[in-house]
Amino acid sequence: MTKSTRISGTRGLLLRLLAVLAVFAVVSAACGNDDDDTTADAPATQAPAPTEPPAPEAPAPTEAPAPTEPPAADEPVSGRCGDPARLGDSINFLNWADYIDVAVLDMFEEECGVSVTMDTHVANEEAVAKVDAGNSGYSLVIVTDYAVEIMSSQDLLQPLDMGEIPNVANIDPNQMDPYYDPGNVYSLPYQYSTTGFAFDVTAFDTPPTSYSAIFDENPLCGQSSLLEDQREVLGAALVYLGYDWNETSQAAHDEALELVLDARDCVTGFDSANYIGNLASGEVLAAQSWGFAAGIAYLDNPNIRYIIPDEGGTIWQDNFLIPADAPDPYTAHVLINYMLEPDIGALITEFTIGYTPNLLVPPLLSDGYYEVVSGTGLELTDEIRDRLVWQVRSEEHSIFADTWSQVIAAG
Amino acid sequence: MSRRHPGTRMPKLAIGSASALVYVFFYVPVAVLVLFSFNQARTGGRWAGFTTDWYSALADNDRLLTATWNSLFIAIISTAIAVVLGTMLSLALDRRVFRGRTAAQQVVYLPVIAPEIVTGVALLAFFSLTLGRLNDMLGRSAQDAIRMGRPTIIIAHVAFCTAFVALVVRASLRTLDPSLEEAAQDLGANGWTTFWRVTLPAIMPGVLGGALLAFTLSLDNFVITFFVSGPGATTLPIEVFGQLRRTISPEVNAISTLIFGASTLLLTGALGIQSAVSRRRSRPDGDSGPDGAAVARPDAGLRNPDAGASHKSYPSNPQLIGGGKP
Amino acid sequence: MMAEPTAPTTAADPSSTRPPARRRVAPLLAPGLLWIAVAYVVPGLLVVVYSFLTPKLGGGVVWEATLDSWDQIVAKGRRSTAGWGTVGAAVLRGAAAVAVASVPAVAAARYLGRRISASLALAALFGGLVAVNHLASEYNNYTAVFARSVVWSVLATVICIGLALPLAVFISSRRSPVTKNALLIAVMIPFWTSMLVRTYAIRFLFANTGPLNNLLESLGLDRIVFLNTRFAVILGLVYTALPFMILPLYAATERVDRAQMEAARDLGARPPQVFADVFLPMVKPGLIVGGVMVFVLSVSQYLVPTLLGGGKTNMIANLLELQFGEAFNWPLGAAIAALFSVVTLASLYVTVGRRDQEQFL
Amino acid sequence: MEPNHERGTVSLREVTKRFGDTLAVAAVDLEVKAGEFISLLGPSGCGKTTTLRMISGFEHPSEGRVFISGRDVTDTPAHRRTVNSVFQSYALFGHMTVADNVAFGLRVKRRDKKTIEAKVHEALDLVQLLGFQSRYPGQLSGGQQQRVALARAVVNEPEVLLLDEPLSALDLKLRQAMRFELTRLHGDLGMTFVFVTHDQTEAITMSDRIAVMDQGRIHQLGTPVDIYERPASRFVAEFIGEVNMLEAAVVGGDGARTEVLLPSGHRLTCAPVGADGLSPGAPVVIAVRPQRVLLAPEGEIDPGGHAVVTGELRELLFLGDSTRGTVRLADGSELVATRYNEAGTHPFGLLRPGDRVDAGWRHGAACLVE
Repeated sequence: MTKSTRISGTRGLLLRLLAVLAVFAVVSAACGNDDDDTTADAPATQAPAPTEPPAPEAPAPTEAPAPTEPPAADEPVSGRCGDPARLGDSINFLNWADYIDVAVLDMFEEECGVSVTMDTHVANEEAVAKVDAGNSGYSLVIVTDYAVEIMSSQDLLQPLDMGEIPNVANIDPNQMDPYYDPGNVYSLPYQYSTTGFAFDVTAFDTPPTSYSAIFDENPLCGQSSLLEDQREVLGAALVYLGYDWNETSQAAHDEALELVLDARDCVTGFDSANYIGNLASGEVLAAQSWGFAAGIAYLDNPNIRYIIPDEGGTIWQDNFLIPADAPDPYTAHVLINYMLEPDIGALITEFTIGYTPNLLVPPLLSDGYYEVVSGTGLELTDEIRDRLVWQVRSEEHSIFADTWSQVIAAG
Repeated sequence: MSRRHPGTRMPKLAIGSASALVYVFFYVPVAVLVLFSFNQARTGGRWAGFTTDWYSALADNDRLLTATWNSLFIAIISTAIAVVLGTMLSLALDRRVFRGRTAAQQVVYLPVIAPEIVTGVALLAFFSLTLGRLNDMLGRSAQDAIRMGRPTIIIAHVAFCTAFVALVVRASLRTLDPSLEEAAQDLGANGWTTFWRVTLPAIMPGVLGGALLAFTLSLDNFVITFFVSGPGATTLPIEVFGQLRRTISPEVNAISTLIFGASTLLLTGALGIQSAVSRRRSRPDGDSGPDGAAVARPDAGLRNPDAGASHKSYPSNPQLIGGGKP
Repeated sequence: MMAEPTAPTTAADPSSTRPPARRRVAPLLAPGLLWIAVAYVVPGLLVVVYSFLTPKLGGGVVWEATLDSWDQIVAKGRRSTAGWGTVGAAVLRGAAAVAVASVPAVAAARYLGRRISASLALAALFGGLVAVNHLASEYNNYTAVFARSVVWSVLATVICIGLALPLAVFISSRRSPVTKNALLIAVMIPFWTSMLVRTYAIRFLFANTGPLNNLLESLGLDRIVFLNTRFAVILGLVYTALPFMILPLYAATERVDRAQMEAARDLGARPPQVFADVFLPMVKPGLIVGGVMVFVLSVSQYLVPTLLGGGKTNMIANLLELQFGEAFNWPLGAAIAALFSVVTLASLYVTVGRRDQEQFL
Repeated sequence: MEPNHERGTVSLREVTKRFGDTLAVAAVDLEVKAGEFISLLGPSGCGKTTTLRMISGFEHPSEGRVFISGRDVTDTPAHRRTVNSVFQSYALFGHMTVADNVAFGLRVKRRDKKTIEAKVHEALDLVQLLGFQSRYPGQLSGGQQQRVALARAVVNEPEVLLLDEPLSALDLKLRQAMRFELTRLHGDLGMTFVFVTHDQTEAITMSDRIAVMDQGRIHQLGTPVDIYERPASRFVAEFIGEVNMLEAAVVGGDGARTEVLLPSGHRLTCAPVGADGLSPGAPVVIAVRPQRVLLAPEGEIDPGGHAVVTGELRELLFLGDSTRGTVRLADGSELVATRYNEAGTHPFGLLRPGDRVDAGWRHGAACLVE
């Protein structure tokens, strides 16, 4: 009797510890099971989620991929999966956060038997730093234009073998041969979009057409935001002041700094993360914005409009890259080619609400997509294109960081 | 000066309500996220009706589940290692006399006082430097190179978890009667036996408290993890941070609610067991307090009024959270 | 019998140390110590080394020694829009704050029957903080961010003490150990759900269009901007760090000898006097440990200013993030980090003091 | 000298213990006989606990050797020594029941279950705690805990039982009762007890021999009677019981007696100091227990058989079982005398404060070298 008491006494303590572990074991077992189940039905259920229609009259953009789906599932692997003998079992993929319909990855896995582990980054610099650190393990990386230039200048990339990417023929020549990668040696376009100005049309008597709505006479103090991005904010300030978007002179930056610091008191914040939801919920009525983001906000709030201000905006393009030390470059080529397939491209663009560089995609996009684009004012006309510039980044642009650190220091 | 004892009730009331306020402060955000996990609206803000859809969606959300599993896996492994290392450290620092003890102490508590972001950055620099050299040395190719990921995250987490465990365990070691261990040795137990049968059970509350703290810290760490993670090692905080670009998906609220529910159940269960144990080990009203006054017992020889007084300074009361401090 | 030194605290004469104890230290100590050294000391030294190297576009460093980063920090200190006028204004504001603070301080001192000079010192400290804060908001350089981070963290620490004290007293005055543990666990549980998610919930609660402001409006009051303000950031700091104050403070409160407080009452001390002269000194170790943890946690916070400060109210970590991220200037980041660590550790060392440090460690 | 190999003896040879710069025990020599009850008596910090801990093995002597039953155990760790201790704080294992506490030592030595059960039963019987087996220490009173600690130690049948102020945490009544209990146990078990205490009454009532320690040294080792009646030093005299100390100077004497002169002018005779007396003029102290001092009106004490001094009675203090009189001598020093009260009579006759009195004691009171 004595003995049993003693043992249960100690066991009480042990039990507590074991109980902790047990529950986690259960949770983890549950995860494991789910892993097995998902692949089958994921594409169908996953796709609609992020672009759920906010109002009944807006046709769900997500219905579009449906027609392309059956062939994806049933077709022989042939053209879309490359050479099975050289294809790896798995691939590590580094992408922007929330920048692809994960159904695409599941489809690729099912169709070609390659499981894709996708990690996400929230800044180009983060991706560059990871690849730069060496042996990042990623075979495919997506970053924005200027980051391509930086990475190629640091010998971090390997040239793409266009022979393995027949779908390169589908790409819009306008989006090829960019300044950051002449001749597309290292990169191919994934999606592109612009940076401009988004606002709730009901908040303005006359919709704004200039950055003055933020920098000079902000009518929506406390209800407007700027991006948390040194280049976009200072660039906008610079063009508003009449300088070039990529201006690096100290004098221009001093002026721009003053302008931004003045504007700072009126905007609710420098925000690249929450403003989409804020625009949708009405927390913010005007915001410097990425084009695709305005479209996403539009899904929840059809009063959102997007403009490229008269002074100009930026055009930017995200790109496929293969790091020089990629573990499996061949599979990466196959995956790039796969994502350049028209049906896949459509899935991606439906999700991101960016612009597709793939000439075969536009006919496949849903009415819902076009409704969002036209409703928000995202159409990319030649007139607008003329006002767009590319962001350039080199050593002397470190002045942007210096100026920006003053903005950070200000409050 | 006249004595004044009015309002003895007043501070009590004030203390009670202030405490209630703190709990409200802690739980209102939790309540909000639980509520959102049942909200039909995808973007928060307005209530669009009750749904459990997000929980079924969660079952299909591989990314989120993988991230959750990664977080738990890393937290469990890190906590397990940290508990062992931290307890050993606290024993060494508290029970041994050696040259350089102060210096060792300062190193051990460095993670407690080192700014997180500096640590993250330093570790990134350190790992990218050493892993590169290591791969060169081992002649690893790009395919099978050693790279950042779960192991590096665990290395980092173990380091700071160890420090916190050492801190908490040392606190309970300090309140431990040193003659308890001597008694065991005196009765013929060697170092091992003494540790397993006497010291460890006695400091178990501290060890568990340290483990709890370590687990919490590891599970919720963002900054350091962010810098040292690698392919396939996305943890829940990192995944959620990525999602913030758009809006936190209701599935995140759902998994958070599940974690919240599970931990509540778990700890409540532990509490139940603990209360059963402590009830068995001591008289109903407390085994340590001054109010543990002796009840007349069927005592053959000597009866005495001093119960409780003698062991008061070394309570054996199994307190789950030993607190962070001597 | 305790006078007999049974456990000498300093490294003793080798001949008097028991050989077995000596032998067993290394295996106990080495694994943990090495682990922490590898993860903290070595990378920490690396940061110092990096601060003397050349930045590389794309992150990382070029292994060429230079003093540029340190130069830049000094230069940024000089390139400021504030002048002597600002310093004067800061002094004036500080003086005004001293004057305002000393009235209640002196009153409190008289009431408590304590020395007035101590209260005046406190008031002066408050004034100094106000002045520093003024400088911080006016000076447009790294110093400002440093000063601001420190001031806010001190504020968060003070608020945490204010919130944690009643809670610690409340918990430790429960009679049943089970209730105590239940209350303590209730403090921990929210922290098992991701802090990001909870912070997001806070954002929702405090949004301009959120429930709190809706409530204000329905009460006929004006909406208040909470988010992206200092208020929100400090609130976030408190929310994040509060448990780290509660736990050690509770541990200390638990050990308070109630008889001593009763004795003090019996000797005629008023409750506030008992609190200040008997209770506070007894829980001082807990306050120190909690204070150190809250301060360090707060001063290096990245998520809180990012999520609740909205880029408008930044702390040191944001500056670091800029250099290690967008700016691709690791050496400058490393220099800021090194300076920051030195400032943090030094301020801890100064404020906590040698004796209390021993208690902390 | 060969150490005594009899089971239960303890020998300390020139044992010294330093902690840093502090000298805790200074070259102590001590021979404890088998079966003896020996007390180490002294004030806080005198080194007695350290001495005990060197016997139990928790401290390693800086110099010197420790022998138990004739074996040199200086380098033997505590858990291999055949001694057991009762700790001041009892050091009961809070997470174990009473029975498990008592069985701990036997379990560690891997005795078989039956033996353990029988011995635990026996030990608990010995300390009158049968029926408490499944309690936890937290559920016991202080006295009961004390007895569990005793049972836990004696159940291992140690060669020597070491007790470190085991009674100090108990209240007065319980302490007195436990004294008898310990004496009884010592008688029953017949093992060597080394008992550390700062309480002279405990030491005197329980011990066969007492070692009085101060500042790391043993000042006197002897039977309680020796220690009480013939203190070897001023420290011992003052530490054990109440004592009058009178400064004096040697004026003569031989091997049998010593003549001294008090500052008050009185000449007295006391027991000899040392082997061959002292040279005249050497300062000495006379130690006289108050209860040996007679008080009588001036001139009434026979100076033949007694040493007599004269002074003024300052006060009489009724103490319940006794009365205490204080006499001031001519040089201002004071002398205390106590008498047991007997029913109906005044212990000091008709003496009243203010009276001139003789204070005297039989020749042979202790003379001490200063």
